[in-house]
Amino acid sequence: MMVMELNLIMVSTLSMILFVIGVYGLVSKRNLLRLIFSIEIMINAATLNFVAFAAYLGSSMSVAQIAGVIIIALAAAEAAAGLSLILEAHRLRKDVVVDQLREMKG
Amino acid sequence: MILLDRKNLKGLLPGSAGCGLPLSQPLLSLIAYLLLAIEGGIVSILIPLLIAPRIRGLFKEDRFECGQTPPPYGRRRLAMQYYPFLLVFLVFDAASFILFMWVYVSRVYPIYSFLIFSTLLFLLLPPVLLVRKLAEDIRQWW
Amino acid sequence: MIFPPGPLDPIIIFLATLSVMSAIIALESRQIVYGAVSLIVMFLGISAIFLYLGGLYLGVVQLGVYVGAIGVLILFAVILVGESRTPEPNVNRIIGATAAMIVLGSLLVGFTALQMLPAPHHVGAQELSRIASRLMRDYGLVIVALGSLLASTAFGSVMITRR
Amino acid sequence: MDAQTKDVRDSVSFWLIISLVVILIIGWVVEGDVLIDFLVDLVSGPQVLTNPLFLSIVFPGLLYVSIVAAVAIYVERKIAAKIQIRIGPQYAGRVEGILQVVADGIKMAAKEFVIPRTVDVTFFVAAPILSLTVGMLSITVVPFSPTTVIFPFPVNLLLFFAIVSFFPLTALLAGWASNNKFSLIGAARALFQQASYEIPMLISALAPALLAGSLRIEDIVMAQKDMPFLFPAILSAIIFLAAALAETEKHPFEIPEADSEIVAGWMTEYSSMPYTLFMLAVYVKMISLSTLFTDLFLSGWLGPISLPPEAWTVVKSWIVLLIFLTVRALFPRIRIDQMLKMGWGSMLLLSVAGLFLAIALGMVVGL
Repeated sequence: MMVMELNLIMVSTLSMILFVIGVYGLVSKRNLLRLIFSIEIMINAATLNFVAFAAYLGSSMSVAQIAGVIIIALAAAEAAAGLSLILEAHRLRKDVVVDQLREMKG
Repeated sequence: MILLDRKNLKGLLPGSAGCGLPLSQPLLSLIAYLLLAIEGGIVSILIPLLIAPRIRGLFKEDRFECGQTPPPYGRRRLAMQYYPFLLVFLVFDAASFILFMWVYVSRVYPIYSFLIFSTLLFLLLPPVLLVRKLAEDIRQWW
Repeated sequence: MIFPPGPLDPIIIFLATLSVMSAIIALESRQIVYGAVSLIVMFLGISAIFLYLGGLYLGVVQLGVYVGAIGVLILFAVILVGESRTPEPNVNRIIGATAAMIVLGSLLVGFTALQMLPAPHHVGAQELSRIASRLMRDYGLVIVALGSLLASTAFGSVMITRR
Repeated sequence: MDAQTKDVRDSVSFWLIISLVVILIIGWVVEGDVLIDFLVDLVSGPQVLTNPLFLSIVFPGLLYVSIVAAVAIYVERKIAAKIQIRIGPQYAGRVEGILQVVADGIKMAAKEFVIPRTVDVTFFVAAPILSLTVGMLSITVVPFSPTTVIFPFPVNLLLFFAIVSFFPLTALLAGWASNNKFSLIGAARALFQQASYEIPMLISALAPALLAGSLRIEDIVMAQKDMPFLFPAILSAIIFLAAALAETEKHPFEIPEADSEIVAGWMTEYSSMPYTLFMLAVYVKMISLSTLFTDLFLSGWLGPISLPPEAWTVVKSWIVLLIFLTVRALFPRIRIDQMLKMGWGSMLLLSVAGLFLAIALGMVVGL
C-alpha cells in the first residue's frame, strides 16, 4: 500500500513555499540586500528538501547531510562575493538599488 | 509519594493517547532551562522598573555623547578598512566545520584523510596571507 | 495517495510556520534591519528542523555557519549600508507575485510525482563516522575542489573590496 | 498605585500566564508518558544528580553559574588589587569587603533603567535578554561528569562553538539599537574580534578531538585516561587559552568595550539591570569556556585521587578561571588592528602547527 507520510508532505510543502517566497523576493525587490535575502531563503529551501526526503524515505541521511554541508559552504562563498559586491556598489553609488547598476550593459 | 506514582498519573495529560514524538527528556530539560533563562532575564529587567525611581526628562533621555548635544541620527557610517578579514573569516569558518569531520576518519584511513584534510587546510592559507599583506597598507582601504 | 491516520507533527508545524512567517517578514519589513534579524530567525528555524529530522551534523553546521557567520555578516552589511533611499515600487510586487505563482504551479506539477515514492520509514540519528568516511572516500575530490573554490572566492572578494 | 507600576505588574502576570500556557502547550504536544516521567523526576527524582530540575536549576545550571560568577567577580577584583598594589573592596561585609558583590547587585537593581528617546526600543530591550540566554545556553552542552550535563548531544563540541558564535549578534543588535556611534563602533569591534579568534580556537580544539577520535566531549575526556591531552597538544592548549581570553573580552583583548577609547563599547547606553545581564553573560561564558578547557586538555573529571567526578571538574575549571582572572590584571589592552594581525598571523599559524604537533606526538605516544 502506498502510504504517504504526512510530515514529509508538510516539510516538502514548507520547502516549496520558502522557494516561492524566494522567487517572489528575487523578482519584486530592487534593494540588493533584499535580493541576497531571497537567494539565502531559496538555498535554505533546497537544502531542506534533501534532508526531508532522506529522513522520511530511506537510509541515505549521510548523503543528504554531505550535500547540505557542501551547499552551506557554497552559500558561504556566495555570501562573501555578494556582500563584497554590494559594499562596492554602495561605495560607488551611495545606494544599493539594482537600477543604478546599469552601466554594465553592453 | 503515592500521588506522584507514575501509574496514577498516566493518561491524565492530554497528549497521552497517541501522537508519539521523539521528544526526549534531555530536550525537555533544555526547553525548561531556556524558558528559565529567558524568564530570569525578563524578570531582572523588570526589577528596576518596579523599585527604582523613574524621573522623566528631556536631558535624561538623551543619548550619551560625552557632553555634546547629541544629533538626532547617531548611526554614522563606519570606516570599513578591516572588512576583508570578515570575508576571509566567513570562508574559513565554513571550511573548518568540514575540517572537523577529519576526527572520525583519522583512525580508519590515517594517510588518505591526512592528505585530504590538510590539503583543505592549506588551500585556505593563501587568501589569509593576501589579506595580511593588504592590511599592512590600510590607508588605501575603504 | 492515501493519507495515513498517523499524526501530523505539531513541532514541524510550529517550525514551518515560524520559518515561513520570518521569511515573509525578512522580505517585506519596513526597516531592513528587522528583515535581517528575521532572516536569522528563519535560519534558526530551518536548523531546528534539520536537528529534529535527525540531521545532527548538518543542523549544527547550519547553526555555526549560517547563523554564526553568514547571518551575522549580512546583519553587519545591512547596518553598514543602512536604509535604501529609493522606495520599492508597488508594480514590482504584482510582477513578483505572478512569477511566484508560475513557479508554484510548476513545483506543484512536480509535487504530484510524490505518489510514486516508496513507503516511508523514519530514520533517526545516523552514525557520524559513516558521514565522515563517506565524505572522505566518495567526496574527497569534492572537498579539495570546494577548498580551492572557497580560497579563490576569498581572493576575489578581497580584491573587490580593496578598491 | 500609579499607572506605571500597575502596567508593570500587569506585564509580570502576563509573562507568567504566557509561560504557563507554553508549558501546557508542550504538555499537549508531547507524548504524555515522557512528560509524566519528566514531571515525576522533577519532583522526586530517584537520583538527585541526574534529576533534570536539579541539573538545570542547581548544579551546572542557574544557581551554580550565578554563584561562581559572583565569587569570580570578587576574586577578580581582589587579585587585580593585589597585583596592582591596591586594596580592593574593603568595607561591605566588614571582612575584606566580602559582600561587595551583593551590594553591587542591590545597587544595580535599584538603579533606573533609562531608555533614551532615540533608541530602537525592541532590540534595545531584547539584546540583554538574548545575550544572557545565549550565555546560559553555552553551559548546557559542557559536561561536568558523564551524567551531569543538561543537554547531552552527540556532537556537543561543535554545538558549543556554534552557540558561542552567536555573541556578536547580540552585540550588533545592542550597538545598532542604541543609535550611538560609540555603541556601533564597539559592536563592529566585537564582530572583528570574533572573526580573528574564532578560527584559531576551532583549529586548536580540533587537536584533542583528533587525538580522541570523537567530537563528543565525554569521549574526549574518557580518552585521557592515561595522560591528559595537555602534554601532546600543549601548543593547541596555549592557543585555545588565548582565544578563550579573547572570547570573554577580558583585558588584553578588551577591545569591544575599551572604556578609555569608546565609552563602554556596545554597552554605552545601558544602565542598571540590563548592563548587569551583559556582565553576567560574559562571566557565564567564562565559566563554560574554562570548563570546556578542563574537559579538552586537563582530563575533565578524571583525577589521581578518587573524588566525586564533578568535584574534579569544578576544581580544575577554577584553576583555569583563576588564570583568566590573573591575566586580566597583568597586560595592557591591544588595538583592534593588532588583534586582527595576531589572530590571522601568529595565532592561526601556531594553531595549525599545534595541530600537526599533536598528531605527531600522539603517534609517538600511541594514543
